[in-house]
Amino acid sequence: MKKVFGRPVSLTDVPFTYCPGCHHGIAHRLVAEVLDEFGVRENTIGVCPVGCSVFAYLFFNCDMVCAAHGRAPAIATGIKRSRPDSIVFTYQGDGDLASIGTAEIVHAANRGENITVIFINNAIYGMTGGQMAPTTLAGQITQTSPYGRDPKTMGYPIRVSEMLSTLKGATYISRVALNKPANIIKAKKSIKKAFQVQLDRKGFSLVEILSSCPTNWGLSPVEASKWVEENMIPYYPLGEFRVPEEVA
Amino acid sequence: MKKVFGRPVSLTDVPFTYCPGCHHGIAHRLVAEVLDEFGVRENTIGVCPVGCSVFAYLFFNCDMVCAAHGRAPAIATGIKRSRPDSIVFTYQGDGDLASIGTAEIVHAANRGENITVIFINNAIYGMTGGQMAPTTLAGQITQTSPYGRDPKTMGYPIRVSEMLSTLKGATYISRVALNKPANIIKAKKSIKKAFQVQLDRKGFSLVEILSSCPTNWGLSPVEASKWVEENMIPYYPLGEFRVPEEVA
Amino acid sequence: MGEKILMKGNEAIGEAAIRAGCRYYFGYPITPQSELTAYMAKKLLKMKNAAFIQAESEIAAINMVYGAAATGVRAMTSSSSPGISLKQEGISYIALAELPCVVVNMMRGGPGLGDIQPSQGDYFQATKGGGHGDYHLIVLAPSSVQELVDLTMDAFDLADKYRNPVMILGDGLLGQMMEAVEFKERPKVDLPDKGDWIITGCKDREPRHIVPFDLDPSVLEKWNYNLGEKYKKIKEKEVRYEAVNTENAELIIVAYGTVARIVKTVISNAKEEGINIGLIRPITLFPFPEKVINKTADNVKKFLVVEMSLGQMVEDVKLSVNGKAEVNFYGRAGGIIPSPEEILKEVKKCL
Amino acid sequence: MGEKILMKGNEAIGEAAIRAGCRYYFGYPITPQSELTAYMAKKLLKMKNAAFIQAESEIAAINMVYGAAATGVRAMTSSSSPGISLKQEGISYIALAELPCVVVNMMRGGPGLGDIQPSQGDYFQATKGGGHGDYHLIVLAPSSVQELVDLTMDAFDLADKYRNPVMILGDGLLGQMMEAVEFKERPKVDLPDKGDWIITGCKDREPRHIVPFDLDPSVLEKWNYNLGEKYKKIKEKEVRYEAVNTENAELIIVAYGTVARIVKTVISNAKEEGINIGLIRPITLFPFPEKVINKTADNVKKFLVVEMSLGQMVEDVKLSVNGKAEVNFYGRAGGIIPSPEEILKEVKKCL
Amino acid sequence: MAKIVIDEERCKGCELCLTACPKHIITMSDNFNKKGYHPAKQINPEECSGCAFCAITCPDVAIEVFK
Amino acid sequence: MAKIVIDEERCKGCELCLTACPKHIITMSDNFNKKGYHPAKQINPEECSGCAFCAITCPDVAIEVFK
Amino acid sequence: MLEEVIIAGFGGQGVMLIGRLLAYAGMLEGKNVAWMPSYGPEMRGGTANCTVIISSEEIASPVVPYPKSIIIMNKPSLDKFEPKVKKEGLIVLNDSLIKQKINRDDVAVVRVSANDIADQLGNLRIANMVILGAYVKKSGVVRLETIFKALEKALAGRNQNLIKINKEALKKGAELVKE
Amino acid sequence: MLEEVIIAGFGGQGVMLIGRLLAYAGMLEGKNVAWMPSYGPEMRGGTANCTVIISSEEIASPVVPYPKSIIIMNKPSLDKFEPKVKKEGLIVLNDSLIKQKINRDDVAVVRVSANDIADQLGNLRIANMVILGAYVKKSGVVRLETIFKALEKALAGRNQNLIKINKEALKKGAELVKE
Ligand SMILES: Cc1ncc(C[n+]2csc(CCOP(=O)(O)OP(=O)(O)O)c2C)c(N)n1
Ligand SMILES: Cc1ncc(C[n+]2csc(CCOP(=O)(O)OP(=O)(O)O)c2C)c(N)n1
Ligand code: SF4
Ligand code: SF4
Ligand code: SF4
Ligand code: SF4
Ligand code: SF4
Ligand code: SF4
Ligand SMILES: [Mg+2]
Ligand SMILES: [Mg+2]
Repeated sequence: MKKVFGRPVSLTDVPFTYCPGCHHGIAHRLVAEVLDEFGVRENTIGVCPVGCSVFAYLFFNCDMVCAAHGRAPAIATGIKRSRPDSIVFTYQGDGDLASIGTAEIVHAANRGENITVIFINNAIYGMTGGQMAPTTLAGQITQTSPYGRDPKTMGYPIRVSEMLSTLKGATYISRVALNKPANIIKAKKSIKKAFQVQLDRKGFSLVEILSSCPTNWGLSPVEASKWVEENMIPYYPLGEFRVPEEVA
Repeated sequence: MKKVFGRPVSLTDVPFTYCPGCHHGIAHRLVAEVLDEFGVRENTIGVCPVGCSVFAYLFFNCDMVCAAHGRAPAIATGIKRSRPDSIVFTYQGDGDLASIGTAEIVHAANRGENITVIFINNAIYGMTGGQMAPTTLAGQITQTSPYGRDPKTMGYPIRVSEMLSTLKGATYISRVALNKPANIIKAKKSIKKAFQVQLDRKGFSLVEILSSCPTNWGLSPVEASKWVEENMIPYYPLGEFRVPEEVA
Repeated sequence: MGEKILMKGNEAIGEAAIRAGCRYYFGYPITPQSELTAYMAKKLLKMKNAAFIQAESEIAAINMVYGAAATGVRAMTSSSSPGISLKQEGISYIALAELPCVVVNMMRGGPGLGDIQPSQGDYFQATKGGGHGDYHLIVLAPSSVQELVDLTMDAFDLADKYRNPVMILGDGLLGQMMEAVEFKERPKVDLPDKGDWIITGCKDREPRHIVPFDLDPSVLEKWNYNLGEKYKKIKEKEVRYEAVNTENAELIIVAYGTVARIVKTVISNAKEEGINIGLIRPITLFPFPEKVINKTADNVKKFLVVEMSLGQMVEDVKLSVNGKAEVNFYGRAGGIIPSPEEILKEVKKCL
Repeated sequence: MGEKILMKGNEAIGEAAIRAGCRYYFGYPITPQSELTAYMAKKLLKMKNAAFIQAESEIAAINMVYGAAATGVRAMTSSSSPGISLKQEGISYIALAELPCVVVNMMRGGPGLGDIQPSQGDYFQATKGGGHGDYHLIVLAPSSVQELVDLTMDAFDLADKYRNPVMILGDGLLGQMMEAVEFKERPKVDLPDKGDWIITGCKDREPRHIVPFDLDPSVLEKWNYNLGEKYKKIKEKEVRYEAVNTENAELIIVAYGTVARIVKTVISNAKEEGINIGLIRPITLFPFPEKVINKTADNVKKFLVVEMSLGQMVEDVKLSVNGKAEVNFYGRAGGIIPSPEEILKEVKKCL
Repeated sequence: MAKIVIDEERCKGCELCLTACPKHIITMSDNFNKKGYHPAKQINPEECSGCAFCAITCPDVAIEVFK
Repeated sequence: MAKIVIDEERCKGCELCLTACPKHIITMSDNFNKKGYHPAKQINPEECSGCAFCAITCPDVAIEVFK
Repeated sequence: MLEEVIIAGFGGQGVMLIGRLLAYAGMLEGKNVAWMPSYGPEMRGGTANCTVIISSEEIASPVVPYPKSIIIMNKPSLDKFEPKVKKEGLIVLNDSLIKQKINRDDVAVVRVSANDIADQLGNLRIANMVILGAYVKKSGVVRLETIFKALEKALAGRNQNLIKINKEALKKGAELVKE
Repeated sequence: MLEEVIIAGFGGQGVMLIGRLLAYAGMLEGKNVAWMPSYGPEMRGGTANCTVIISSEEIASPVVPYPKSIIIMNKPSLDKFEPKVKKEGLIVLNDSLIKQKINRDDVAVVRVSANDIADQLGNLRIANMVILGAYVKKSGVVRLETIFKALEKALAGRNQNLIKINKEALKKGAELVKE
């Protein structure tokens, strides 16, 4: 018998600090597998955000920089412009990317920065204990929407992929989920395409990953995965929003 | 004979400080006419940006606040939330709104803030002497794109109205131009609709106004108006992008 | 009122603000002050003529405060160190616009992302002006949950009185700890009427402008001088401090906030060892209690400044002492709270 | 080289940076420094292995610098007062991450939007830390276009030597004026190799991290102490100042940048009236030339600090003098440049 | 019957009204105004239809129309 | 023939593998691991198809699959 | 009087809550009180602790490096805090989860099978109340009745049954401590 | 030697350029020079001015409240700067646009019909060169040939004709000044 599934080399041995059942771990592994498969780990520079994945530098087995909250795309831009041959990716949460970092992601996408963005949409601020994210669903209860998100005063959840897809510089944009094996397999393919776009120097790529936060949703991991299916996917349709011809 | 066209009451007597032929003046007048027609001047609070129209407070005959660069939507939000019965508008340039103020405009729109945004897209930073704006056309020469805007490294010009139209909270979004009488008449109608939306408490409204900057484009006013027609309108299609049913 | 309630510092600030009439809160979550944001959400979202917004960023939040304050309402924002850095431009605008508002900074270890433990590393930023230009905040430094309550209420009054932004400079420990607090009946204070400057729509009057710029430098200079006059008045009238055991002390410790509490333990521990030391605790960091320190330096020849930083307030102490006495410093950094034991050791070194 | 060129200050900084090997510039336009941004666009967009980006904001710009500096290249950003306020969070991150880079602030009148005339109102922000936490920039204060050139080049060396952000603190006047400059052949300086910390991909080595935080406060404290040690070394080794006519002077003016130039006119005007005054011009504002001022105060009993602000550097002068001499202050605010005449009048008042 | 009145001192000589007028009855004056611009002036006023195209195009609100 | 190996110390007892396994042959152990979680364990290993659904679903990369 | 106690355990074991109850009770009895949590993401999965100070004087330093008492719900917490207890101090620990011996002979030790008792009472989540009951009885720092009052306040509006079972647990814990 | 001159006019009249040429020429002749513009949005439509200092010593203050000379291209600038010229100073003004009398009798005045001459030369935009020529001749602060050199540098790569016509204008201006 030979090993058909194991830990990718692009992950360190350090156990994840994420809560039990948190999809951050799955997302990490998929990115690491893709780095392995392209053989680019030693030429990769990752940028971690401020959020639960601020510790990602402990887990990814490559050079990593930690960004100020929301600014990962700007930092990645600085890195990529000075090292255009390196593979550069950011890993960002929905507070980080879609709230405080709105300007940075919009303009990195618009400039067509040749970087890859892994965007974890878990409809909440995980790290700070469960406040409303721009992607929090209507009616969802959080620390800062204690009576449920009221779209009238707090806005509707932002569909980031759709918004960024209006920008010409965004070459590859897709939305995936991690709530069940079939979706995880699709997510991996999408992440791979995103990095392929970068390797081909075709411009900006982003994969929005619908992800769970059992802890702050107040659900068990299994319930949380179900919640992704039943509540998030209907509002956030999965699929590819922008695809360059050759990758499609 | 009676006066069929004159200075609206919602403009002060102060002569505009804008350059000869600059469309900012037309935009000012249209907004003022709409305020007159709705009879809301005395209940209106305007927010001027940093940009050539930083002096708008001298021209609009109503209460005005000057914002920090890009933050007018946040300031307008603070005003509107504490005075929901006042009419609140911002007046912003493309550097102000689409560059440094990206996060603020996206989230004000997404929250469906019940304010009206007058967005002057003149494809340049006027005030600071002609640097590239996010809306500068491909190939356009500016102080910071001295060899022409190269979309590969500087991105394509952002179509703000299209981007914001992906947000559910944005109730009314349109793009108009001021380069000839027919367009000016349409622009006025559109601005009126935008304020109507606010009066009806239906949420966020924005009118993107294609506008000239003869000075920094290095063109005569007449040439500049032509440039709007020949270069801007083809890239920035005029029309309504989001319309609430009742206003449509 | 009068009843004691056990409350977390962060929540106590929120409750105090609401009781002080603040109905407009704009903030962005950050540890260790998030409970304040959550508290305001819970309360204000249920009130009429009130607004709670989780802003898209600290920058948006301070600018929402700017807008709300311009209309005359009591408005507040809060954050912790990195978030406060982001507010500097906005604060500078508000200072020149002379809008009253309250900004809370529950400091954490820095610089950078730092950590989330209590710190006093933002003293310079708060007192000298982290933003650009000549301006000052009124800076209040509570050292207990009760004082968080009292000073938060005072903050709104001071802000209105001087049309100046006021900062509550606390730290993670004060924000996170619970103590019994009382929301006392407060004497009515006479505050200037806002009716002649607020932005409300120009019905029955000339239009007004809140415009924190003037391209004519001679006008801008005049505004600056006016601000300078205001700060002078604040320095004359609003200095607050607590003096403990300063008579006949061999050495005076100067400390504020959390550290000052610890120093009180040090004083009694020292007394047990026969060492007589005192404490001057600035309650207002701007205006700084310069005079009392200067006067004390006539009698006491040794000062020890203790801070949870590498040494920031120590400069103001030195400026106050002006060479008349020895000023020593002991600091812990990055979120470490000094223990009474180590401070006492430091005291002995100085003696 | 060696040839004299007539250049605007802003452009001279750009040219000096490029000659110092800076190929990565990230900025956002603002008066009165926009010519620098435009210059970098003109030059860098034509160079290989170089990048010019007009960032979406000052915040994005400083973070692009952060990213580029992490890879070991020489990177720079520039702005003027309000824009520099927006960079404070980023600067604080860079300081803890110990990344070398250069930040230019061509100060204008503040606070708020202020105006666009020359000012020195950001001294506190630059020297005390406008961002959160305990950190310091190395702050260089040129007072001529030639010095803009020389100090810009030095700035990159100092940044690399200490792995510390360096700020060029100029003002609108220096940025806008033209003077003849020479780009001198510079002696090679020995700078530490960056090979052991930069982020380049982990080929043939262990992965590296640039992570400006550690949630364990004892680790973060250690980092802070290391920074403290570094600043101490900088204070010992890198102080620069110019002393003019300090021997036998009745009074010493302390002034930097644009004001120091004007003071030189004052000195000769005073001499004509038989008044003998001197000038100490700090060239490094951090580290501040504390020792020379302290020593001078042994002989000269009167100091006058002149600033284009309401009084900021005056605090550092007082701290240096430490009570040994009288320290007076004269300041103009909001973008007004003091004239030689009014300064001389002030001098006479002090005598 | 229609009439326009151009405020010469507000006019900045941009010529936009000139191009806007369907009757081609606006031209530029040879005189300078106080700001140093050649202001617009109407010729053949009897041809004016009062359509106000000139006025709505004027960035400086320098034209009034009477009908 | 297929086999999985669960690293009990990495496991956080989230039960996601349990719901992912099409053969329903993963269950939770009664024991605690060092972190205080009940780790997953396989039952009826002979039924395992080696499909790796469990492994790709595990957020803590605690499962290896052999075939 | 001055009591300084640290209460420590796993994230979900309710150590913060019993700390708050204790502080609340102290307040109800007219004492000065302070409650100080450890905080931050380390809570996640890891251990949590809080400090409670009850004093008849003004409370100066809220930071207690060397507590008089500790209430310990899991093993890692014992390892961390055992060496720090003051001489003649008190250790109350959860015997259900901590089997190891106490190495100190200068402190009083109370072992409470909190989980087991809670289990018997039908709700594992009230193990914290059991141990609090024991501590209160042993230390005498506040009266058990005051804790009840605090509990009623804290759970006001909740299910009456919940309050009842919590009181039950507190009592059970107290009873375990020999007079 | 020390010359401090302010050059002022409308936005498009090229006052900044002749200031730079003058400074450049000063530098070519081995002097210390400084050129200092007024700046900001007031330029738009309004007036613009710059200060040029040429000195054999190090230049201290670059701010010149009371210039020795002024070159004035329009009326508002004259109103602004006439009172500030030092005693025994020099006013060179554009006679084509400024009809008013000079009220000072303690300064030298040169009136140049710069626009008219430029018009005659076929290019209204070189009125600035005409007036610069007159100023250089009158003040003697640099030689006209050095200005030519500066001009060649400044317009290097441009149309030779342009350089020629500019020189023409400079000469014409110089010729107007009686020895
Ligand atoms: C400037 C600044 N503001 C706020 C914070 C506090 N903060 C840390 S993480 C975070 C949000 C985390 O949410 P998200 O980005 O969705 O990531 P998640 O934890 O959900 O993966 C916030 C607000 C900060 N560190 N810096
Ligand atoms: C924080 C900050 N950054 C930069 C500036 C400088 N600035 C003033 S206006 C402006 C841009 C103006 O362009 P735009 O918004 O397009 O308005 P326009 O003048 O074209 O109407 C800039 C960058 C500033 N005042 N504040
Ligand atoms: S808080 Fe939420 S997002 Fe963060 S690690 Fe836990 S489950 Fe994951
Ligand atoms: S610079 Fe451009 S936008 Fe500004 S006033 Fe002049 S023409 Fe208008
Ligand atoms: S009103 Fe119409 S016809 Fe008359 S001048 Fe104006 S544009 Fe021409
Ligand atoms: S459009 Fe107005 S400003 Fe322009 S030329 Fe006509 S009247 Fe004058
Ligand atoms: S490999 Fe497939 S069948 Fe085997 S345990 Fe895992 S999920 Fe079940
Ligand atoms: S999915 Fe992984 S962590 Fe979760 S129970 Fe299964 S083996 Fe354990
Ligand atoms: Mg999230
Ligand atoms: Mg613009």
